[in-house]
Amino acid sequence: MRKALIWIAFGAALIALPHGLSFSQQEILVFLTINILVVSSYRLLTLTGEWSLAHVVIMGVGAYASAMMTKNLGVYVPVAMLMGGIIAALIAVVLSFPLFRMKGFYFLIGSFAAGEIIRLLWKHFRDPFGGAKGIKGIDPMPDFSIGIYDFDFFEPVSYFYFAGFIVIVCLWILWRIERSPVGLTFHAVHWQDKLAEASGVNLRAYRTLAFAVASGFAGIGGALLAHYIGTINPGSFDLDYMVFVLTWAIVGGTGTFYGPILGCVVLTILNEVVLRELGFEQLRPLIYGAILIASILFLPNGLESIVQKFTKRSAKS
Amino acid sequence: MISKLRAAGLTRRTFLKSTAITAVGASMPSITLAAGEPIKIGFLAPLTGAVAAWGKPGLDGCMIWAERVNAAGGIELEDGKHPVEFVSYDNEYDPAKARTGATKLIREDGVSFIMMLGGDTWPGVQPVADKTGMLFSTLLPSDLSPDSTTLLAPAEVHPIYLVTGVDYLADTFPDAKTVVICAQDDALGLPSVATYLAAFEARGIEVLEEPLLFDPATTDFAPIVTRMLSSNPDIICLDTCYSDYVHPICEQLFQQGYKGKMISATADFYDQMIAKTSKEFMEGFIFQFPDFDDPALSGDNINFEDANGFYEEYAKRHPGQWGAVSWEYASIMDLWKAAAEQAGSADPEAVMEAMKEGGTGKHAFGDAVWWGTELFGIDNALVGDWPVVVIEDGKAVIKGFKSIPDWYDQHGDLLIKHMQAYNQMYDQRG
Amino acid sequence: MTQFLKVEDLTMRFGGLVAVDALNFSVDHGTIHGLIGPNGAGKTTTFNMISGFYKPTSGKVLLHEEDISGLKMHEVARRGVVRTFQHSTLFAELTVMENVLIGTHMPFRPNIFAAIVGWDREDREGAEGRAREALKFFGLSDLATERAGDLSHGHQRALGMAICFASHPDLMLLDEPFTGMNPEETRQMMDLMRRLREAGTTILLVEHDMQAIMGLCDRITCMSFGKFLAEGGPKEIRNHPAVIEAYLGGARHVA
Amino acid sequence: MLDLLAQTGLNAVYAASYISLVAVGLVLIFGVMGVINFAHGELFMAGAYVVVAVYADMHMPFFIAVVVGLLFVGCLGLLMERALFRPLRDNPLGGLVASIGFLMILQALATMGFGVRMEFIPPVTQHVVQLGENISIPLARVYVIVAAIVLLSALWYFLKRTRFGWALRASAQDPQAAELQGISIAQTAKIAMFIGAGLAGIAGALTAPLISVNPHMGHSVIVTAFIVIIVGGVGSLEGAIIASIAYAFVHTFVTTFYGGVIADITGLSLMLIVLIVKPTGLFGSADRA
Repeated sequence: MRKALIWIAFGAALIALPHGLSFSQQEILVFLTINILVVSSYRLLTLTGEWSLAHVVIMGVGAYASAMMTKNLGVYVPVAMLMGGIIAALIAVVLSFPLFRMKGFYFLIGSFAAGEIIRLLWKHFRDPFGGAKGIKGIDPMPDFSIGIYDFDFFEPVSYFYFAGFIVIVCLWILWRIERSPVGLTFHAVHWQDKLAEASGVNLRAYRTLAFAVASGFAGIGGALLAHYIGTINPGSFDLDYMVFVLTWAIVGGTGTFYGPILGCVVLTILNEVVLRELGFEQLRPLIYGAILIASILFLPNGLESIVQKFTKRSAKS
Repeated sequence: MISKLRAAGLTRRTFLKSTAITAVGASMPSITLAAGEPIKIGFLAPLTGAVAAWGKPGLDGCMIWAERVNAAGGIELEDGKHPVEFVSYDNEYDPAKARTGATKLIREDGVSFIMMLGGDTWPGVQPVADKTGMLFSTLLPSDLSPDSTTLLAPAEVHPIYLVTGVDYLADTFPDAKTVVICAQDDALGLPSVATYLAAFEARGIEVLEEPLLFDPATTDFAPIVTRMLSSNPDIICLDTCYSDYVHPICEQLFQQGYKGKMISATADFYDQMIAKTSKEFMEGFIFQFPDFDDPALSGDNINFEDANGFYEEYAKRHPGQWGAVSWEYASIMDLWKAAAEQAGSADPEAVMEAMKEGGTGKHAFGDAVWWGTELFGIDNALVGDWPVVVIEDGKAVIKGFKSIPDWYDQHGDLLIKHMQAYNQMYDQRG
Repeated sequence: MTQFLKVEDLTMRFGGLVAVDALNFSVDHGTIHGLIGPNGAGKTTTFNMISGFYKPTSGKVLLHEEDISGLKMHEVARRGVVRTFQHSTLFAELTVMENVLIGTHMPFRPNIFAAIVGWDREDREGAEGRAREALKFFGLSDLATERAGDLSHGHQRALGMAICFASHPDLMLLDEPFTGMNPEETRQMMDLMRRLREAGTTILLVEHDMQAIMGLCDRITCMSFGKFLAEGGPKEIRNHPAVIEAYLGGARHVA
Repeated sequence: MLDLLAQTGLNAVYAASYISLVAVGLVLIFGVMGVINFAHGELFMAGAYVVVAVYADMHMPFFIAVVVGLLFVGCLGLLMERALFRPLRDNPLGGLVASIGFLMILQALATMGFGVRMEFIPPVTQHVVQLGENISIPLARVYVIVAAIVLLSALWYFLKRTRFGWALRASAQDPQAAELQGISIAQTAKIAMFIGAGLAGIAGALTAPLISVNPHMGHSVIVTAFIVIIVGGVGSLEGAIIASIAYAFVHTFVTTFYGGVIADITGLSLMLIVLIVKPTGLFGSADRA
């Protein structure tokens, strides 16, 4: 009962949230919502112990697939988004054949190379990928009305509700997976792959499963982004973006489900709102870099460790 | 709430006003400027990151422009004089951040006009422009399309002005009959390649090889230069490259013993190129961007306000930083100021109307026409004469102004043919 | 009756070194079978080949006459041959219960779609039941919520076996299960193994503790320098001249 | 055609020289510190900016600027070791994030100190060595090649023939075993960071007059270096050098004959193929992966 109330209050707060923000902050909120899905799906991949540098490119695969489907085939946008996710997952399965021959650092760099190849292919083939300019004029989500609320997807508030709903469904699925025997097996693969294998776990299959599922959700995130801003190009999914996802995850901490989300929210607000408001527009990279270093030095277990300390203390008292 | 208003049949113009009213704590757009209140102009370009060189120097130029205008009393509207103020937003050359920035500048800062670099960032801003009716400018006319009526390309008509350089080359050196082109493989390089191909074809100059495209991440240009020289061209065409590439390519050409002609869109910091090669080697280098201390720019045909003085001031404050973007944003402001004063208002719609009145406009390099329907699907590019600049005795000299529309009237079909081959026509760029 | 497990001419070379050389022996169903030999005899290598950890250079491992050599470890496990590891190889970061739940992977194979929509309740309950059974069997029920890495050494060994047991193996391969145990713990562990045998599980173990081996095993295979040396009941092996020679010789070398 | 092949070969030798300097430094740091130094490209950039400051702005001799570049960037390496990697020794991902933070700071400092535009560096020499009618190499590039050979030979001697080198190699192979043998890990870490960073710095300093110096120049360098050390095998210095040469030749020849973008795709594909065939790189061993 109390739990239900908390969830209702949380939902109401989310619905009210954009109305307390300025217009540009609403825009940032939309991108933040999408990035939460990207960084959470990234965490699922890291559960099996592998850190990929291809995640953002695979998100781009979903974006390109969804954009091209709506543009060239006239597929209804939400269907195209789902298909974008599925195609991203399929590409991940294909990539897993070479990539999962590697582990650790090799996997990290191998995944980077695979991602760069995909990006160069986008650049090189002007037909159908649009080359370096990418794809423009991507169909927006068609407006609709649910009686009490008219969705106008140009407005960040509307898109926030739409994307927020999808992201929450995706997060719920990710949470269910993590809390299931499948999630437990991911942990097992991470901590003692040999023992897991001796218990009958097909390591390759589980690594591939985590990679594919994570990629699928990243693909949906990419599609959400593409249909909002209406344009994507190979530069939208470059190493810089990947570095941001990586730092959100690590600064937030990957021990808990909420750690990466926390990292994403805190660092985005710092970088996009606080530093800009304070007038450090052109100094932002410097300060952001310093914040990264400070947080990793003084909070080696991530921002989540603060929350854990706090909840433990309140549990004791 | 806003979406309901839209559903009730809101037009673009009233939309802008109504959102401004609903914006909590956001100041009103300058349409209803109080007397003496500053007019705000948005500057939405990369200020950090790898493309910052295309934004930051322009903002520096705008600051000088604003000081000069404000010192002279500001901009004269119906209700008196207003000072002008630039509000910048660093879009990091990212379409999503550009969208956020455009929203902030329009709905929160209440700017009357937004200048952008364009390119990758424009498509992200386009929906915002369409909905709000805000007036935008870009440096890259390839952003223009019939879908966006409020986007103007009033300064640089890249890449079409490149034809003037080729014309000059063919007129002056009729013996140069073969050319090799190299270009960076991106949104800047490709339309430029198509234009050069058309210009060379128009003058019967043979292009010896497929244009050599290189990735913008290239650091060592020796292999590309070796390849270019292997076919022994009379002319080397450097297309439109960032100066980060123009310099090392020229240096390599020099070191690998090239002796022929060179033509390029830009030669920013050409004094450094001379220092890295030799005066003799760079002699006769053709490009399109004059130094603003050039006496030809004090002529009566030039509309850029006190070009020589502007250059002097810029060189004093930012020594060694002068380049094409330094003046382009400022020249757009000249145009905007004239239009706003004519309209007596900073209202985007009124300014645009005044600017485009009669289909002609005062481009920095002389009176010009609003043009571009065939290439861009809309006549929002201000096209007229463009200077051909040649390095003579270590100094850039304007060798004359040539008309772009005249060239197009003769060879337009060639340009369209090559643009289509590179997927660069407005109806292909989707 | 077909042979339960049969090893035929099994050979493993590491570079120029022959670790196991044309080894032959067989294990009968429902027995406790020991594999002994002096240090470096190739016992663990043999183990690793049977369990699929190594791929043999040549030779076969036949399970019910099916050649399982060269299969991956999980494929071997799915045929009912489950191993433990030397030392305390556990999921140290997870709880004891979670450790054993991973052991139930094979009987209650997780399904990601069922897990998301919640149609796997029966399986989850079944797995939990089996895990409790395994914990109870090895006397770990009270420790279910502890972190595995925090357990005592003896408990860790027991947990390793519980993980193995939870998967309903036909054949348990135990790698030095008594190492580091005190006599009391060893005695308890031997009891557990006898109970496993009564329940129908076949056990093949590698062990140094001669007393435990002799008291526990139905049959013993002795190896030396990678080769088959002798096979028989505990008594025969104890008195086999070649075995005595091997151990004494080995001892001399060591000394 | 023969001339073109020979000229392209010379271009490749130059590319191999500076790539191998960067890659060897990266391998050394990874080997001893166990962290992926994402800021390595920015150390290269820092070396180039030292030349801008010392040689172009202060008009000191180029040779001095290069030495200052080596020392300054080496000291940056020491700073990274002391302030970032030592406190984060048990946290390789933390080291990665810290190096990303350091990269951002270096880029921002370069922008603040020198502006976003590319920098001008007067040519050190304009002499061109003519080897044939159409075959030539600028003397400045010969300097880079010679410097690379000398430095890498010196490094090889240092690693194989001196006690420090022995300690360094031992701790790269197995830090714990090295510590047991009385090798001070802190000491070797400092030496490795100084040398590794210094090599990147001197590569940046040497090539500065030949390439475009701007705050973001490190990006393409680090990407190339990653490819090279993966192909060579992460722990292996010899592998890094051989892979640098192989990559430089493949990339240069494909650029000349097929184009730059194809060359990039070829380089990355080659790397993936190497990893598929031998997942630890050509000269790598599995244990440090």
